[in-house]
Amino acid sequence: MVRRLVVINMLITLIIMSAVTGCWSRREIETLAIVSGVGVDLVEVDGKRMYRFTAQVVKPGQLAGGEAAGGRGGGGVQKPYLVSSTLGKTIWEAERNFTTQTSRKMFLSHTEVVVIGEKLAREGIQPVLEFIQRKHDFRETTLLLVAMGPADTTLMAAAGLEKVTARDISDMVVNTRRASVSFPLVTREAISMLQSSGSQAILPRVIHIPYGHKGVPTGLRLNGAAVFKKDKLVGWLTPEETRGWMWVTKRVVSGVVPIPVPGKPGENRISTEISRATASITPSIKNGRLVIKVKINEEGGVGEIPAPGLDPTEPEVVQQMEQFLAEAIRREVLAALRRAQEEYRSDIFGFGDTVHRAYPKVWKKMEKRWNEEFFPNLEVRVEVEASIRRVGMSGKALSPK
Amino acid sequence: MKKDGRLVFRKLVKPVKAAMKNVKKQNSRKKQELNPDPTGIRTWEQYELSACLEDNLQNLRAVFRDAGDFFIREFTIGTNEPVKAAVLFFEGLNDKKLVVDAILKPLILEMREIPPELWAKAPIRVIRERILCSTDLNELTEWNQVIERVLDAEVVLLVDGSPVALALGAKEWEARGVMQPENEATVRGPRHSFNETLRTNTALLRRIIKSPLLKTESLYIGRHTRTHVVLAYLERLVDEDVLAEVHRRLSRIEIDGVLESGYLEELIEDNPYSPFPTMEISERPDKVAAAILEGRIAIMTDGTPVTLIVPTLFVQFLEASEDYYLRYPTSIIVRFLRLLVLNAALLLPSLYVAVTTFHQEMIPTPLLISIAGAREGTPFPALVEALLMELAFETLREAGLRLPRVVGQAVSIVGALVIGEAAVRAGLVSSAMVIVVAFTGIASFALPSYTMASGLRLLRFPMIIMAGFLGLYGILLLSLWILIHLMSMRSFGVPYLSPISPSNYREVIRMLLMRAPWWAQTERPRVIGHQDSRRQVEGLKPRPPKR
Amino acid sequence: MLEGGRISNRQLIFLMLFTVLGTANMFLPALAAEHAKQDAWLSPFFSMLEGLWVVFIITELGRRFPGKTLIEYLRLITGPVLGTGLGCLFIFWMIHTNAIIIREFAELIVTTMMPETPIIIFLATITFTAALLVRAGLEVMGRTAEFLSPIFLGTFVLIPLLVGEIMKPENLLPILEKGIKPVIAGGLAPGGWFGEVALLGMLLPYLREPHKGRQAVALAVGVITVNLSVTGFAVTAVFGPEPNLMFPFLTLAQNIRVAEFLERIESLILVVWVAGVAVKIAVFYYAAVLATAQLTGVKDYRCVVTPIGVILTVLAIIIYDNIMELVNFVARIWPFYGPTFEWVIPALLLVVAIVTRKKSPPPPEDPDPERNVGTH
Amino acid sequence: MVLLLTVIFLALIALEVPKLVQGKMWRELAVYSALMFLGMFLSYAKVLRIKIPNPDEWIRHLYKPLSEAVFHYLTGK
Repeated sequence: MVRRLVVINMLITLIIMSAVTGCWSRREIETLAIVSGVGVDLVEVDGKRMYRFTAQVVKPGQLAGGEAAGGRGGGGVQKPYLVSSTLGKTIWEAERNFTTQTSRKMFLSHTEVVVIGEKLAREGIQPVLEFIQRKHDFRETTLLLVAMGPADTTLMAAAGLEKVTARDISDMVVNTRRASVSFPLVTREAISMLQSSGSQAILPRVIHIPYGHKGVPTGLRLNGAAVFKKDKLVGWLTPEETRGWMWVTKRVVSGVVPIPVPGKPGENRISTEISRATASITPSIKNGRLVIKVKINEEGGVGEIPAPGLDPTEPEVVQQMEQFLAEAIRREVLAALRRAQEEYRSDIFGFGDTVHRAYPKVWKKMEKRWNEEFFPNLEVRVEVEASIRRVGMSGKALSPK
Repeated sequence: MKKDGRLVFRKLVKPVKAAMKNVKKQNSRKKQELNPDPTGIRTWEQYELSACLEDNLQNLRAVFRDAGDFFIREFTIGTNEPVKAAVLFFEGLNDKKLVVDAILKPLILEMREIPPELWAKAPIRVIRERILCSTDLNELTEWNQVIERVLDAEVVLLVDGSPVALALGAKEWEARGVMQPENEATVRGPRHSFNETLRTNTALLRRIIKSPLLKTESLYIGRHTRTHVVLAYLERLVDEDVLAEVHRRLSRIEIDGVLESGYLEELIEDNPYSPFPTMEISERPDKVAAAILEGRIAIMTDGTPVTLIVPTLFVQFLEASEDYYLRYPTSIIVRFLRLLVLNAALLLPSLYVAVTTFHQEMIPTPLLISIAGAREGTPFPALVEALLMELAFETLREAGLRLPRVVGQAVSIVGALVIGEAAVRAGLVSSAMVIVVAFTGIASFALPSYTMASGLRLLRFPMIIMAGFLGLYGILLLSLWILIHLMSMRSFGVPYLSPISPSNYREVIRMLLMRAPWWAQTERPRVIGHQDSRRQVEGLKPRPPKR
Repeated sequence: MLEGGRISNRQLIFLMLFTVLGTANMFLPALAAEHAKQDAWLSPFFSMLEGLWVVFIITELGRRFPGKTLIEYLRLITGPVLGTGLGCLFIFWMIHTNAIIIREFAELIVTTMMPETPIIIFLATITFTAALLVRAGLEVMGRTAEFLSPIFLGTFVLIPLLVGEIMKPENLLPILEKGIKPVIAGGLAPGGWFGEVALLGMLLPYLREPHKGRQAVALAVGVITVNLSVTGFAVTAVFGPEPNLMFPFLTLAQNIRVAEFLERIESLILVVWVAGVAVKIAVFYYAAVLATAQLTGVKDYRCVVTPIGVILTVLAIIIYDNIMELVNFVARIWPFYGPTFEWVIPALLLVVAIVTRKKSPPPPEDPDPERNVGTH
Repeated sequence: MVLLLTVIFLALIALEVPKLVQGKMWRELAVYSALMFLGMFLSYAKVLRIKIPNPDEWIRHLYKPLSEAVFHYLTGK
């Protein structure tokens, strides 16, 4: 009985299917333009503000080194991707205008990075985040970056080790953890930073250096960060300051911190490698004054000692190195703090949130004027405890005789 | 049995009518009128044998006229007062030597030693008790019995002056010996399989289960074929309700002939519209014995090695008899593998279609790119491609199945390798689709039950179509419909999906997910063998000897 | 007896789980967070009270009128005329609520999975699936729920676990920042959902052990509470106190990233969820069908399945013009509309029954028809 | 669209009604027809864009004051 009903209903369904319309949400995989990276810029065209949507689309036939592609005699020298830009009054319109330039439907689900142009960032990134959040095919794990300069040139830069630039960038973002001068930030985090009144947004920065200059290598560079206030870009952090911020927000994974040589002041620096770092932020109110205590715990190892004969296993040397290390870290943190408090007046550290959690009533009074009044004058005590655990494969530093 | 017996002669009756009148004249004990029913179904049963040999033979010749293999050997029983007698049989169905040695020789040559007064009193009894050397002897008094026995390859002896016939079992005809099972091969385990002779099969079974509780009930089904069907089960273990249900369903069958157990299966199954089998089939005596030991019933049919086992649950189609012979850790892993395979055989192509045409975001980027690259330039949409490939695969399978074994292999090689490779190279189909379809095919072969695999194969096509129209949602819909269908199914009163649902978590683990080691299988599957649930004593787990 | 099948208490628990969770875990986190902010995970506990209250009322009525469904004792308590009128209202409520559920389901699928497909396809197919379940009878429904529940619950436990890595539990602080009132406000809409266990009134006579029905459903309410609370917790911990999302749970699933392979599994989760919704719709559908059959006195409830299915499908289309209206209704009106039928009227009935001392004798022990071969 | 709807309804009716008639279940048939007629009326009205009263509107109007009062008390909005 049920069986017969199923069969009849399937017939009915098929009739409806064929009668109502063709194929609805169906899209054949080969008719998709698989976008791997997106750049959004704000440009002026004929005096009008327009969004420029740049997409990097992979060409699967050239990328998939399979037989099917090879058999049909691929050119070989062609780039395996296409970068194309379109204009529109809104981002979505610009995205849709893409259809006027290419033969395939835009498919954004596999977008790995979204690069925001500097000009757009200064005007406000709310449209971009809104676009990403509302559109159902974007991943929430898409990485966000701010380009120094326009975003489209970043995507047009030649790919490095990977075949597609966007993939290159997204892998770089992950890889950069080993230096801790930049950090991966996914859309979800950016959105929650933006929505919180007690913390301001900060996005990693990407720089495209087309020409070499004074010994600086060319290519894409991933370091530093863009500081926002509300959703508007207010300035940049240098790589060191970025790490300073990362210490406080527990984002440091690894990296190299150079410290002076104990007992031998000079140009030479000992490298220490960060192996573990944690931090805690505790707000407290003493005598009606709000004080934030930041405590950073770091563990590291010695990487290279350019001081012949120095014995890193000697307790005094270790103690001194640890002191220097703590000082170096403290300096980075303070640099970041100073930038944020004095120059940008933007609470990128999320101190406001900690106050909110610990003193909800106090926070209620401060919330409105936090960034302008309270945060810049906030007393932040930074305590760093650094310890060196390992010295590597050798004992005393190599001494040529 | 008699009830069925009547049906035999529907077509024979007309030519016999004249002869019947004769019989009627002779038979004064029976007072009934000749059956006015022109089909005369009841005709034979009402009449008993005549005492006159001539009349009987005349009738028989009429009944079996134009049957060239029917033989009547008339002879004279060699007593002091010679009596006419005749043996009747179909040639080729009996052991001729036995007929000569066990019937003709003693009757013709050795009768003289019988005291005449004894002979005069009850000739048939003398023949039966003192002359014939045969283990299988029956007295017949009715016509229908005589005809039935002769047709069932027995030798019937008629003696003049006696209204009683003797039937001798001397069946022997050309038959296949007990060979290796062809469809259910195992690495470990017994190698013999049932063959077409029912007696051999029951003997094989009896050799495994040497218990007086093992019952082998006989039924005869089929108006013309009179196929011998045996219900084998263990008394006290079998569920009486199920047994009664099997009886009820078998007894209502009225059909011309039963050539294979498939006839019975379709006539007695619970859900005739379902693509899922509700009866397990096997040609392995050990598997059937195992089923019987679980309290299930085996329905064995003469003329085919394939035995039906009822009731059967869905999960039992995922078991092979070898599971219980191999060491249990291996079997457990194999069970999990089969669960995967079951899903793959049903869902893989449709999942591929759904994911590549609706949910591309689910595919990891590198895979997406390689699939997209492979599909570039192929002419068909994924849905059509999948359907075509599945059809091609089914064609190949069917071709390989029907051809002689040597050619069959060639077909699969040509089909799979050459055509597949060429199609991919020519850009007609994408290599990803070939992989998917090929794996699905292999997955469906990896299922131990061929009938279950065929059912799944059937459902694969609607599944692909649903996936092509509604993506994962379509797959889910159809799966739900199938699930609801399975949920409402029963196999001879036992819910088909038990123990999954209605659920018994311990049984799920024991029957579906795990194969418990033998020393832990202290109970039979609860849903079937609950009449006597203990299988063995506790504490059989081997231990090192205590010192 | 219109329904021959019997369900076990475990199956009842699962049916009730699906009845509430079917749509709740997709829509509720957003509704609760709207008012309760970071305390969204506390709101379900307030809704739970309402759920338990409903269970109490319904089972108390069930105790007074053993072997009778809501519709049957409705007429015993209030007399044939008023009883029939109230019965019609109840049927309307069941069908209307079911239409809302069907529409919610279809809107979610259209928004998140297949935006270009006409919504009628989803409305019709899911109604048909539910109709199959209803036709197959209560027993098959119970078994299907039993079968699907490990998958369903497993998925909804797994997701919060898989996003554990990106959770920030500090997002939940400070607790009760604005007092208890917003938390209660956040619990109002879920309360209406919890109250859907009122359908128990239609199922109670068909339990194998009706006297244990109260415990079973109370347990179900508890599990639902925990589930919703955990979901609320995970959503807040991941997205912060103001997740401006329509379907936070799905977005949560989007954020899962395990081993570079398990990504974007929200379609899979949707599929699992659809199976649950089908059961939910079937339970409502079944209640409406059974109620109609009992009110009109037909002998076989199967004859009303198709017409009610048609009405359900059409109603699901015509009641709302757009998803905003739907969300508004669910957030603002449902918390009061639902409980009217879930416990206000039943509570009044109970009071009337107690005052007028109406009771019905225990039904004759009917031999369990399913005590067939091997169902135990 | 109307045609499609008609086909579907005819199919549904053809599937169920004969059984009811055969079984002489007149009461069932009456209930079936009444409900089916309601369903068909609603669907044709929807397809032909005839305005039909929406029960949701009434419920909305009925409960709105209560809802506003309660939420105002609880959230101050």
